[in-house]
This record gives sequence, C-alpha cells and structure tokens, in this order.
Amino acid sequence: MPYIPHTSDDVQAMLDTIGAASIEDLFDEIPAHLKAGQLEKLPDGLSEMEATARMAARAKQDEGAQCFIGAGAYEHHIPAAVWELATRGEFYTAYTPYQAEASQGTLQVIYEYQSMIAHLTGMDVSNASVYDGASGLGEAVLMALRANRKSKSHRVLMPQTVNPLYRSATHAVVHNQGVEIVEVPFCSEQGTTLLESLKQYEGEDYAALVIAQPNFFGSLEDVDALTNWAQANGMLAIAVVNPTSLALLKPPGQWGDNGVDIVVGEGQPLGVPLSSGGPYFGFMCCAQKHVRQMPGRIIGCTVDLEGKRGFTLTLQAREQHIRRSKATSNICTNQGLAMTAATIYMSLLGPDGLASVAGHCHVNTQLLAEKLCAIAGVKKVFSAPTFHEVVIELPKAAAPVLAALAQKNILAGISLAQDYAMPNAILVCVTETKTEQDLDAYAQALAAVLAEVSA
Amino acid sequence: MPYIPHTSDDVQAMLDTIGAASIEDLFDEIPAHLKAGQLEKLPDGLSEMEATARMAARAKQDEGAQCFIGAGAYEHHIPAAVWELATRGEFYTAYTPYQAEASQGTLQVIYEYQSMIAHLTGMDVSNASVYDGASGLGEAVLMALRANRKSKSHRVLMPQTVNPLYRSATHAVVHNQGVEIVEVPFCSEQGTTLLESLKQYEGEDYAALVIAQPNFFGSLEDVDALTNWAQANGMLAIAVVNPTSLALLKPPGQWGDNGVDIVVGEGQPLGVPLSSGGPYFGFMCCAQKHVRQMPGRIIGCTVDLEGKRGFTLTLQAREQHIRRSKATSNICTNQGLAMTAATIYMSLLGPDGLASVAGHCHVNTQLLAEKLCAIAGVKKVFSAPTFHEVVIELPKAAAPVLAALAQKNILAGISLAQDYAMPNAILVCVTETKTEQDLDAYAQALAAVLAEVSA
Amino acid sequence: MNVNSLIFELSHQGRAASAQAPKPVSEDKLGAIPAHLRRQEKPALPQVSEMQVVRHYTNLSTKNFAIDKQFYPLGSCTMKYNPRGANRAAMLPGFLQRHPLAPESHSQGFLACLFDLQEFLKEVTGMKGVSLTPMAGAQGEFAGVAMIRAYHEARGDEARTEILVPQAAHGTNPATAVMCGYKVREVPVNDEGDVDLEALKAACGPNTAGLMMTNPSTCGVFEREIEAIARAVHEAGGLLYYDGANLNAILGKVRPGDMGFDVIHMNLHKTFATPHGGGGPGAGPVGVSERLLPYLPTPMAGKTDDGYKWLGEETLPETIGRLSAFMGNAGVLLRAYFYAIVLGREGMIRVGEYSTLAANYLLKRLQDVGCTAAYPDRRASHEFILTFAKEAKAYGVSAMDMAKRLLDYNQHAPTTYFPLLVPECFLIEPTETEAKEALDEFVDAMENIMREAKESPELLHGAPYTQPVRRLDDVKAARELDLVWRK
Amino acid sequence: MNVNSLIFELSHQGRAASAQAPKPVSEDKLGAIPAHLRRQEKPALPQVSEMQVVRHYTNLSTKNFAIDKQFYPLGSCTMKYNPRGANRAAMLPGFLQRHPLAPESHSQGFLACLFDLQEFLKEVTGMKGVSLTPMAGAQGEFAGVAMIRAYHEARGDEARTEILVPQAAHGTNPATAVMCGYKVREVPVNDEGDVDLEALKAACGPNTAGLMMTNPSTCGVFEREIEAIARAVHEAGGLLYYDGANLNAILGKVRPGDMGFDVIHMNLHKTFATPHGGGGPGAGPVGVSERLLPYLPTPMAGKTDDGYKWLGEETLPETIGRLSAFMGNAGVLLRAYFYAIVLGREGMIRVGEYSTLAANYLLKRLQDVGCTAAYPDRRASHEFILTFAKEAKAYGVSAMDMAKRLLDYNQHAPTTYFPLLVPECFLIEPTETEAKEALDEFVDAMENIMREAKESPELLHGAPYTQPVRRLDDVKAARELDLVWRK
Ligand SMILES: Cc1ncc(COP(=O)(O)O)c(C=O)c1O
Ligand SMILES: Cc1ncc(COP(=O)(O)O)c(C=O)c1O
Repeated sequence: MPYIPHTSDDVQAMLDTIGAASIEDLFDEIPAHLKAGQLEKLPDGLSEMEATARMAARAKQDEGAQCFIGAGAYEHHIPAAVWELATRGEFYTAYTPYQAEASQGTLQVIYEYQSMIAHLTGMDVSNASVYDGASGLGEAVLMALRANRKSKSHRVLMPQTVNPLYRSATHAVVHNQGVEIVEVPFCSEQGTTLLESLKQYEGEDYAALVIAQPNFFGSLEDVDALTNWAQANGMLAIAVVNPTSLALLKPPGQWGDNGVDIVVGEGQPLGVPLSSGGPYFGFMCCAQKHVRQMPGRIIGCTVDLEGKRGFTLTLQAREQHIRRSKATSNICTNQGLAMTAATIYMSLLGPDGLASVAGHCHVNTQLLAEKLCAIAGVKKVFSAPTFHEVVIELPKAAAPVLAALAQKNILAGISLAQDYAMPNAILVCVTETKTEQDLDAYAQALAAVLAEVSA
Repeated sequence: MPYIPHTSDDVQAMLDTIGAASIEDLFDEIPAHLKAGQLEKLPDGLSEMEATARMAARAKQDEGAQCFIGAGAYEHHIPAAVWELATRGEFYTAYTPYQAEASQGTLQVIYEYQSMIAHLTGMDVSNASVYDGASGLGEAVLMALRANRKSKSHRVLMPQTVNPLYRSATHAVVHNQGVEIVEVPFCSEQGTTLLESLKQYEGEDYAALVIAQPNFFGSLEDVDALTNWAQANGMLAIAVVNPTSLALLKPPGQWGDNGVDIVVGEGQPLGVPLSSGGPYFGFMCCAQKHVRQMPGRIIGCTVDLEGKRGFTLTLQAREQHIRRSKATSNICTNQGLAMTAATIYMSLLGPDGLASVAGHCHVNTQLLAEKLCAIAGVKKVFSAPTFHEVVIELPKAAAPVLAALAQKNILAGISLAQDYAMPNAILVCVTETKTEQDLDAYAQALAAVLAEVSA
Repeated sequence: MNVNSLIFELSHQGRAASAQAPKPVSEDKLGAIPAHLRRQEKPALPQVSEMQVVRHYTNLSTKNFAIDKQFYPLGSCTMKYNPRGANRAAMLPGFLQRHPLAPESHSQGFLACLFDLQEFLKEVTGMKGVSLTPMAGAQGEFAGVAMIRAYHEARGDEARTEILVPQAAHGTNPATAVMCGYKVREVPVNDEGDVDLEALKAACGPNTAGLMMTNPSTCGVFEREIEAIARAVHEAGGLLYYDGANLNAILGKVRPGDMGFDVIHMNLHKTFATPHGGGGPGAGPVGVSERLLPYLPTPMAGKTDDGYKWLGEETLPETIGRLSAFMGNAGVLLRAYFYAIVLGREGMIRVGEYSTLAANYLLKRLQDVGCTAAYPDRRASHEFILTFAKEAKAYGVSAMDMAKRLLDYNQHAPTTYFPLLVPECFLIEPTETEAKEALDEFVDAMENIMREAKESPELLHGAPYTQPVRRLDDVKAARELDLVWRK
Repeated sequence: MNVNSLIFELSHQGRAASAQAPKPVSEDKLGAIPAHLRRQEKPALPQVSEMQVVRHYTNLSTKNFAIDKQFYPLGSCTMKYNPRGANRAAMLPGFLQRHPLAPESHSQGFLACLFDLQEFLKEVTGMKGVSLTPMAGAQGEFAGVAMIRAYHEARGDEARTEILVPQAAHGTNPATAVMCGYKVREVPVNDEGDVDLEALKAACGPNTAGLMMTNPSTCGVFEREIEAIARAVHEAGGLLYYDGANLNAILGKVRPGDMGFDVIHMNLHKTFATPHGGGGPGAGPVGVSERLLPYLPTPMAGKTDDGYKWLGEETLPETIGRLSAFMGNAGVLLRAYFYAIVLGREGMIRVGEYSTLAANYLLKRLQDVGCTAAYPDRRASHEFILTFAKEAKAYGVSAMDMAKRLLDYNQHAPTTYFPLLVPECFLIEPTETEAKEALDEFVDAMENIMREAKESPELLHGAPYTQPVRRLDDVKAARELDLVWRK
C-alpha cells in the first residue's frame, strides 16, 4: 500500500480500539446506495520506478528546443542553490505559517521577500504573493475600486498594450462584480500608450488606470506622464511591471510626482523555472495608505514574550478566514514556495547581479533584432525603445514561419495575428541565457525558412 | 570573485589588523623566484550559467542508451527520497564526524548502516565503508594476512571467476607488500570454481581463499563447500558478494559450517547511481574476532554524561590518525555520502522490497537469455545457475556486434575477449529497470545486427 | 553569522554571489533606454556571498515544523506525506524548461499528463468534465461559482443573487461568493454537525443561485442528508457546489457526482499529496456535471487523432475564461499526476479508508484520555473536532494555550478555532500516511497536556518554551506595522 | 516518532515503503536457484513506511553541524563553501546514468570533462601528468608512493626501503608508506615549524626512497627551505612527495612542480570545494614530474583526432595499475571540474590569496584576545596553530574542553591535538569563503571561552550543553563494543 504504513496488526488494533468490526463499518453513516463502485476506469497503480519512467519519457518528448518566447514567462539562469534550498523538506512540506512559533523559517522568508519586492518596486509595502501576475492584476483592479474613495465608478482603464492574457484573466476575475474594463488604444507607430489617446476619458469617473512597463510589445511607456495623468484625473495608478527590468528601470514607486498606488507583476523571472506556466507567483505592492485594502497574506515583524524579534501573520482582518464575506479577497493558499525561491534568487543576484542580468537581456534583444532586421523584408514594427522583447514583422504570415522554425527546434516567438490582427508580426524575447551563436542560429534559420515557406 | 565574500573594505580592514600592506606581503616567506606565473594555460572563469550549460551539453552527449552492462556496476531504480535526503546540506557538507556531539546525525546513520550491512551479510560487524568493492577486496586480503594467525604465508587464492577488475585492483593494492595472488582456474563447462581445482593447493600455506557469489559470470558458486574447504585448510574465507543478491541468497555469515571470516562487496547497487563508476562505496564486514584487524572507520554506540544514548568513532587505535605507520590501513576519507544513500535505500526497500528487486533482476535475466538464445547461433556458455548476469556466446566476434548495437543505443554487454580469451562471448546483465519490451528490443536488434555484421 | 539575522543585516556594500550574474553591462550599451525611464538608485537588495545565502536559508529552514519532520494534524489541511518521487518527476528538465506558450508540437508529453489527470479526476469524483487551471482551492471555488453564475445567466435566470453557505463553512466559501457578485446567506448547522435541513429548505427560493458545502463537512462528519439537501436546492432551481477540501475522507468511497453535486473543486495540495510549500502553491481543479460543461475555465487539454491539443475559447466559447496567464500550476499538476498513477484504482480507495480509520482511532484514544468530542455520537470522517470549552472554564486554559504547548512536545498543533461554531476547538486530521505510533505519541502528548492544564495552567499560558521564539505579540504586529525592513 | 529512535526501532513486521519495490516475484520463478544457496531468513532490515524514512533521516540530519549551517574551521580539512551548482551539474541524468563500462562512443562528454580537468590540474600544480583515479587523499598518497617504488624498481634500485616523513606529518603519510612496503623514518621539526634540515640531511642516504611532506606544512607555515630539502633528497637519490592536502594555501602562488616535487596528490574535496559528505567521498588525483609519467594509475582520459579515449595498460604498460574497479570517484571529479571552470585562472590565484588573508587576520585577532600562537613569528599560511598549554596548566582546561565549548557557541571546533608535536593545540583553517564577520564571531566566542576557562573551568569540563547529546563516553564505546543494532 504505497504511502500507507498500517500493517494488518495495526489495523486490527485500531479497529478494536474504535470498537468497529471492519474499516467498511466506519462508513456506515453514508447511505449505502451512494457508495462508489470500483472506479473501473482508473488504472492499476504503478511503482515509483514505473511512474518516473513514464513521466521521464513524456518530459523528454517536449525537450530540446531553443526558446525565444517571452510574453509573460521568461527563461533565466536559475542558480542551483535556489531550488536545492527551496525544496528542503522544512520549506517544501510545511503548511501556511498559522502556528507562528513553529514557522519562523517561513515567516522570516516572507518578511524578507516583502522587503525585497518593496525595495525593487520602490513601494511601501508588499503582500506575501498572489497566484500569478495576471490574476494579480485582477485583484489589483478590485483593490483599486475599494481603495479609491474618491471614485464611485466601477470602471477601469486598461491600455491594449497590456498583455492580452492579463487582460483576459482580469476580465474573468472582475466582471462578475460588474466591473467594466475599458480598453485604451495604442499608438501603432510607437507601440505605446499616448497621453493623447487618454484625453477622451478626462472628466469621466474611472477608478484606475493600468500602466504596463515594459508593455506587452516590450516597449517602454512614458510612465511618469501616464501616472500623473491618472492621479490628476482622480484615478489610482496600477503598475504592471517585469521585476528583472526594475534593476534598470525607474521603480513604480517613483513614477510621476507621487509614485503609483498599486504594483503587480509576475514574479517568475526571479528564479522560477518556465515550467509550463506554473507554479509562478504574482507580486503585489502598494502605498502604505492602501495596505488595509490589500488582498492576501501579510507578515509583520513583532516581538515575543521575552522581547525577542519574531514574525507573524498580520492584518488578518482583511482575510477570508477572519472576515469571510467581507474579506478583501477569497485568496487563502498562495504561491509560497515560488516566492521562497524568488527570495533566495534575489539574495543571490543582489542589486548588481540583477542589473547585469537585465542589461544582458536588453543588449541581447537589441542584437537579435538587428540580426533579424538584416534579413530582407524583416523589420521592427514599433519605434519606442524596448526592454527585452520586440515586435518583428516578417515578409510573410507568421504562423507557418513559426511552425517551420519549431521543426528546427527554434521557438522563435509568438504570433500577434489573433490578439492584434497583425498576421505577419511576432513578439520575440531574448534573455541572458542566449549566446551570440544562438542568435546567429536563429537568424540563419529564419532566413532559410523565409526562403522556403510560401507566403 | 566567485565564492569569495570579501569587499575591498573588508580586505583593507583585515590587512590593517594584520599590519600588512598588501595580500602579496603575506607570501613574503616564499622565495620570490619560486612564485608561480600567471597560469597562462588556465581558461578564464565562467559563470555558473556558462559552466552548467557546458556540462549539460556534455552530459547530453552520453545520454539515451539502454544499458545491459553489469560487470560490477548495476542500474537499479533509486527512490527519489534517497538523494533528496542525502544531499541535504547537513549530510552533504559535514566533515568526518570527529566532533561527535555535533555530528550525531552522521554517526547514527553510520551505526544504522553498519547494522543493516551486518544483517544483510549475516556477519557480526561492519565498518563505515571503504572506497569501493575492488579496493575493498585488496584491503580484505591485507586484513586476512593480519588476522590469520595460523598462517605465515603471504599468499592468497583468488579464483579466476572473480571480477577481473577486482583482481587487478587487488594486485595493485597488495603487491607492494610482497603479497602473492595465486589464481585458481574455473570449470569451463559450469562457469564456477570447483572443489577439484582447489585440491592442488591442499597442504600448502595460504592465508585466505576469495569466494565470489555470484561470480563474475553471474554464476552461483557452491559457497558452502568452498568456505568449508578454505577453513579446513587453515585459510580464512573472504566473500565478495552483490548486496542485492543477498536478499535471496544465503548470506556469507552462514556459508559452510561457520560462515566466512570477511565479507566485502560493492555497495553501489544499494541506491547509488551508475555515475560513470563513482562515487560508490565498498562494504566490509567480518566476524567479531577479527574486528581489530578491520581497516577504516567504525562507529560505536555509547552514552553521554547523562546516560543518554549517543554514537561515536570507536576502535580508533586501528586507524592512521592514531596509529600512523602501525595502522590497519591508510584509509581516512571514505565514501560517507554514498553509504548514507545506501542506508536510506535499504530503509526504503526493506527485506521484502529488496527481495523483489532481486527476484525481478533474476527473472528478467533468465528471460532475456531465453530470448537471445532463440536467435540462431546464440547460446549460453555456462551451465551453472546465475543471478542477474549471464554469459552469452554469439556466432560471431563480439566486439563489432557490440559496437553495432551501441550505434542503435543498446549497450548490450561487455566482451570477454580480452580477460578470458573468449572472443565471441559477452557478459549481459538485466535488472528490474527493464520491461519486456526492452528485452524484445534487444533481442530484435541483436538478430538484426548478427544478420548484418560480417563475422 | 548570527542565526537570527535578517539577510539584509548580513549585507555589505559591494559583496556579491558573483558566480551567479553575467559580467556587468557597460552603460553605453544601455543607451537605447531613455534616461528619464532609468532607475537612479540601486534597489536595497541584500549584497551577500553565495555561502551566506545558503547558510542563511538553510538555518532559517530549521525554524519550521514540516511534515518531513513532525506529525502535523491540521484539520481541513490534509497534511499527508508528499512523495519525493513526485518532486523528482515534476522537476525533470523537459518539464521545467518548457515555455507555457510552446507550440503543441513541443508539448505532447506535458499535454498527455494533463489529459490523463483530467480523466483520472473525472472518474474519481464522478463528474463529467474537469479543468485543471485553478491555482488553489479558493480559485477553484471562484471558478465553480462563476460557472454557476454563467449557467443562470445563460438561461436568463437573473433573479438568483444569493449563495447559501452553511455556518461551519470555510471562510473562502462566503468570500468567493462575494467575489462572484453574490450575496451570502448562512444556513445553521445542528447539534450533530449536520446542516439544519428545515432551515435550508426555508432559505431556498427563487433567489438561490446555489449552495456551497463540503461533505464530510468542516464539522468532521458526513452530511447524512446530502440527498435531501441536493433535492431542496435543485428543486429551488439552485446548483450544488462541493468544496473538495475534504475529499480525502471519501476518496474511492462516495463520489461528489453521485451525491448530486453540480460542480466541485479539489485541493490537489491536500488530497493528491502535493506539498504545501509553506503556504502554496496548490492546485484547485474544478469538475462539473453535464450542464456546466460549456463553462469550464480554459485552457484544457484535449485529445484528437493527431495528438493532444489545447482547448481554448474557440472550442469552449461559453467558458468563464482564463483565471491566470497560462495553464495553472503545471508543476503541481504534474506532482498530482504522479501521485494518481502510483496509487491507481486501489490506492484511491485506500486513501478514504485509512484516513477514516486513523481519525476514528485517534478520536477514540483522545476521548479515552479525557478529551471532549464535539460530536461524540458521530463517526469521525478523516477528521474530527475536540472542544476544550470545559477546560477553558475550569482551568482558564484556552485551545490556543494547548496548541502552543503541543509544539513543546514536538507535535504540530491541530487547526484551532475552526469551525467557528464550536467553542475552544481543535480540528484534528491525522491522514492515512501516519503510522499508529505517531497517533499514539500525539495521544501521549495530549494526555500530558490535559494534566498540565489542570495542575499548572500557567505553564500552558507561557507555552511554547522550546521554539525559536516564545509566544508572539500579534497585537503589536498589527498596531505597529513593520512589514518591510528598512536600513 | 521519537526523534531519538533508531530506524530499527520504528520497524513493524509487514510495513513497507511499497511504492519503491516492484511487485513480489513468486517463488516458482526463482526455481533456477538451488535451495541450498537460498537465504532462509529475511535480513533484519527495517520495515518502515516511506514517510517514516524521510522523517527519520531529515530529523537525523538536523543533528549535524555542516558548512551549510556553521563556520567550520577544521585545520587541514579546508571546509570551504561547496557550490550547489557543482552538485546540480554532476547530477545531470546524462552523467548519473552513464555506466562506467559504456563504450567510448557513449562517453565523449564525460571523457571531455576528465581530460580538461587533467589539463587544468597539470597547469595549476606545475606537474607533467595527472591521473584522476585515486578516490581520496590517502589513495592518492598510495598511488604516489607506489609510483616512487615503481620508479626505483624499474631502475633496479632495490636498496631504497625507507620513506622519510616529518614528525608533523598527517597519519596517512606513514600509514601509506607502510602499505607500499616501506619502512618509515621520522624527521624532526624545529621550533619554527620547519623541517630540521640537518637532521633531514643526516637521514638521507642510499636507503631513502623518498620524502613525503606538505608545504605549507601541517604546522601551518610555509617550509622556507623547501629547495634545500628537495636538493638533499634528490642528491641522495630519493624522490619528493607532496601531500596536497594544504594546496589551498598556495593555489596560484607557488606550484609544487616548481618547488621540486616529483609527485603530488591533491584533495579535490578540500581545495576544489567538493563536499565532504560526512566523511567522503573525496578524490585524490596524482600529478607527476616527467620521470614518473610511465607509472601513473589507469584509466586516464586521452585525446586524439577522433575523439577522447581511455588510456589503459595498453598505452601505459608500466602503470601501477588500477586502484578501484572503474575510474575513481567520477561524480566528485565532475564537481571539481565545475569548480575549476567557474574559478578559472584568476579564481585559482585568488584562492591562495584570500585563504591566506583570512588565516592571518584570524590569527592576529585571536592573539589580540589572548590566544597563544604556536609559531608567533611566522606568517600563517591558510591555517595556523594555537596552543592552550598555558591554560591547561593554569586552569585545568584542555584544548578538548575548549573545542566542546565552542559547539555551544554554534561554532564548529577546529582540529584538535594535531599535529601531535604541539601540546593542547587547535589547528585553525578559516578558508577564503568565510566573510570577515564570521571570523569576528569566532573571535568573540573564543574571547568568551578564554574568560570562562579562567573564571569557571568546570563549565568547560561539562561542555557541550546545547547539542543533541552531552559529552560522550568514548571509553565505554571501545570497551563495550556495540557496533550493530540487534533486536
Ligand atoms: C474547507 C476548505 N475549503 C477551501 C479551502 C481553500 O483552499 P486553498 O487554500 O487551496 O485556497 C480550504 C483550505 O484550507 C479548506 O480547508
Ligand atoms: C595533511 C593531510 N594529508 C592527507 C590527508 C588524507 O586525505 P583523505 O582524507 O582524503 O584520504 C588529509 C586529510 O585529512 C590531510 O589533512
């Protein structure tokens, strides 16, 4: 019996203590006709060896490609120490730190995490993580509605330069509460959100403006202007940022004259593997004045009976287990382990290490863009400066080109046909993991494929 | 500076304390003309990312074959828990447990290991490991010479059915002390060592007889008879055993009328990966009366000041750090971590689990032999029963056949051409990791290759 | 290095784990980024060496209780053994390195695992369709209630504005209902731990969108009137939501689908043995009956003749949509898949059996040493409730005092003060993976503590004594907020 | 589960971690094995569940000090940070799954690493050839002395029956000489920690096969007369063996080859940062000068135009042979290779520099708080010796008492009572990977202990107080041997 320790002697002794004749007797409160059958469709159990072999064979099927896809998930070097530490049983198999005295390890890690993320974003406070960046944006919108006392509106402005996956998850999270997401068009030349395009909303009541930096196209928005505009028009400013980029880019806490109100983002680039999309974690920070509207767990520093420093869950009156239907969110289990990994990652990289990672990402992306644009008919779509992603236009429809490159084990980016009706455009990402040979191999393969594929 | 924490401020403060002007000054006792140059031939340092990428690419080069080679190293399923626990920092980065009070973890593991190996082999006592099975046999021979008070001889009988690699390492270890290894021929029909072939040595002074079970050919020796013969003729009996097999086979402590004197073997099958040959560990057990002749570390159970059970290094007067030139061996660092893994492995498998692993190895080997022998011209060479290896004769020279199979990513065994002048024979091993499809794939590939390769 | 330091307190200007970062990039190569968008001051991340990091977090980890170290009978949390094999399998490079947006040509292995897991969960729950995307139980609840809403809306049934929730429900249930735009109406629970059927019937009506409940309930007992409850809700036009946090209790014994539930979520980080990681990640797949199939959240894994495919909005136009950027907590799903295939059919059935055996045994033994069961006449499910109301009154020791004292016995405390309707309670869930001896040791500890409560209550007030810190000042934590370290 | 139990004490007949074993094999399938060769009774291995195993060994691990947790200044052991990246790289499936006898066609990646490592070690030591097979320092010594013997034998120089060893030498040196069939002759060390040159000259003669020594010596100081020593030994016809246990001190600063050594071993588990694993595995590659090249142990890695090859007896007919079944501790060599390529040229040079800086700083600071250096007029190498002879006499506290007391300060004790010629000594080696703060904390602890030694020596006699056990009874352990648990 895998994972079950009971010998037949144990079972007998336990039943004797209970005073039951059989295990089946313990289910005698369940109406007999409801009892499950033999679950015929389930397979026989496997040994660890067999299960591992099956999964190893499947993992192998998906292996081996060079990945130039970004779009919200980024391939970075992850120091070996990160997961060797994070998967130590003491972190890996602990529950949420409800018993603070027996959970100081996890609690201190979270406090350190909150501090690091707050420093990185330039914000006052942070929570202990939400599910991911996209659902985090949904939570941020709901939070903004609660926090913006000046606004009575249930409407929020969302530039189309925000990752379409984020926009779609945000919609799913918020629309049942009657929240309306109003999409703001972008400048098709620069690939950014212009102040002019916001003018039309002035004088109306919106609770918040979302500002993505870098935006989905990799382009850098004029964040100071956007933040100031939002706040001048009675809105909260919600920043959506890439954490790696913040080693180089102005932190949202300093955008505009007062900094933004809420920051969210995907934490995955901070030491979390691509891993097919999860577990990642969303980070969420805000200005001190909004802290009581924050969803999710928050750890505070305090003292014990003897005055010794310790850490504990705090502001729990925001949370569902205390506040139930009046809670700031229904979130309970969050993404603790991924956040733990990120804390270790940030400690290992430090401010300078993270800056050089960000720098290499940026430089490599520029370099690849140059190499690609040297191919006839290939060009950059937008003029704004970018961080580590760039939109490239091909002389032919993107889909078959991407498929042909995938055949050569190069995942060359994603097509913007569906989300932006730009059938020839692809969004490409390069991080510090790629060497110049890798970039050359991509460019050569693209040139070859373009020569082959019929438009 | 990878792994070096000192900032330039630290360095200055430290030099100030020392009263030195520069780090270079600290080397002022070294004659200047001896100082090394710039080590021009060494490469520039890499980042962890670059070093990992290089090694991953190299690891990948060697990947992907189905392995049917045994010959002293065996592919078994290794429970994930084994190495996830063994590489916990507390085991992985501790030194030899010289400070017992701060090393109870390692010490208790070793005590448990000694107990398990003693139970498995049926012997009184065990040490804490030697380098590997082969060098362990060398140590066992030296130990037998010390322990056999009745014999004045420097000669030891070594059947040719003992793994040739073990014989060669044993020679390297012992010959400088003038020890002579006399090789005993085997029965070419059965593939075992017959009592008759030992008759010739009766009446002469030999310190010990080595008995391998299973022997190199996978064949089972008549260990009771051999043990009795040795002891009746004034020799110690040294068993060389495969630990997996002991779940099914009679333990050396029960061979013959009195059990053997010394047992050694390769511990790798107990949860240690093939890993190109190491780190493995040699296990070594003996009868109580010989314990003071044992090389290597031994842990004993004792009590602390308050009477509480604890563990500590014991019988250190056998060891080099105390006894120096009079020590039983020069061994110091042993194979602690591999032995730790084996302890966890044995705990997870238990007596029944190990028996079913052994059973599957045996059954799979029989099955493969049948399938191979169904191919025209292919047959078993020896008639004795085997455990999980078997010698198969091909209708053609083995070397090119093996090479052709390797091209198909089947490592089909090793050739016995060089060690036994049997150019057509291969030694094949199957363990519990192989499915019947794997065996069929081997048989089909062999049939195909035999049809192609010219003899 | 002080084992009590913050990582920031180890930081020294200019120190770095320099093997981990590529060489610095010179400023001129960053010229494309306009100056006004650049960061001016370095973020105050720690500047420490690699060994300092390893040592710091290794030492920190030792300050945690964990299933890998202690019995951890947190009720409603199913702290069972987390197989290490699942971790190894999920961490295979092929899985770790796969980008979530990799094309299907490079996703067949991963999709096959997801597809198989969907099928497995359907069979084990008796539901007709399963989507794996929710990232935790609460997100599963959200998906479930959102589907209920989508269903009513699709039928133009706009009057249904209320979700019923039994009094004993987990806090995520009412919170979820509100996130989905519903009002919450609580239904009382009777003295035997069952929903008050008459009160429920009275509450059901044309406003009823649905009822959220667990079974066995958070009272630790099986809701015997489940069919009557289902009937009442269905007859009123509402749907029945199953909070699968307690699925472990009945795995293989009764299926939510057979009990009449329309939609359920499962906490794979409970029932399917994936680790809790100090607070997550989890996975909260949702399963639905026939009528809710169109609304399942995307993406899902589908199977066709030419391989596995993603099912998105094109295939499921009425879906409630995407709950996160990608496909949920893939790594958690892979771990759960490993667990599922190792256990297989018989293993699934054993889970319910042995977790129930353990709970009933532990309850009986604890009663024998003087503990008071909240529902003494009921079978325990995989968990049960003790109440220390008597001790609180007689000796002035609270359930919290007893919980803290347990830590000194190297036993993790059970869930305390939940469900709220039982005063001074422990909700205790031993799971099927604890050996009888572990249960007995817990009983021994409780026996001692019961004696201590009587003989020296002040001892309990001061507990714990053996942990890295003594009892913490929660009030100060909330009043003098210190959430971020600053120099 | 009692955290102090033996795994055997958790065992219950019939319990098993059953996910780990294939299904039982029926007896009739084992019929080919004759009954008299079969085992009759099951071995008394523990019968425990998977979680019990995980919990037991997790809890046991917490009873260890380790570099990952504490400062560990064991002299002569070079307890530096063990990069986790090296572990990950060496544990890649392609390396772990490779059979040692896999054909060269399936070994090119592995052989490339070995070949590169050989070249790296040659350059860093100044030797002409390197073989990687020895599995630890002592086996490296064996290989080295066996090569010396092979060299003399090949020349027919049979009179050389003696190996010289300085008094301060590590125990493995004399033990090795004996294993190679030599007699050992000790050479005195003078008050400054140097070999007594005159005594050495007097000892050298036609019987001298060689001299084994380290430099810096185990006295923690650089042997200044190394050239004179080399000359004396060489002129007598002997060869010079370098015990590389202390190579860390001079890495990149002086090369053994340049000092005149003929053969050396390196402890990769010291200098190249591979972990000690609680007592191993290690790796003890040997390097040789031109004249010993023919004798290097096999197999070695070679490079030809069509790829990498194994070099065995065919290529090296005069080899001293094979020291183990396969190719040494491959996994350790891979870790060392990782370390080598991460450090590269400049990193190698820094090792010697910063380990020396740390040792000299720590020595100075300890002297300032009242500790007595054994060689106060010398530079420390990467390690140094303190002697507590004064304190032993004045207060009746031994170096052992002080060592045990250090554990209470969460500091691992230095090497004690080695080298034997310095009474009541600590051999202290901080390594280059410890931050200045860690050294300062050690000084603080020692300052306290020096005060305690004076004010309350009985406190030290009773130490440690904070470990899982108090001081252990070694005498009982040896007198009443209990080496194996029995029911
Ligand atoms: C009964 C019940 N429902 C829902 C949840 C919420 O699940 P999660 O924490 O995964 O969001 C829990 C978890 O504690 C629970 O116990
Ligand atoms: C000076 C010296 N020589 C030799 C050795 C032996 O090395 P190993 O333990 O690797 O066999 C050591 C190890 O402690 C040592 O310090």
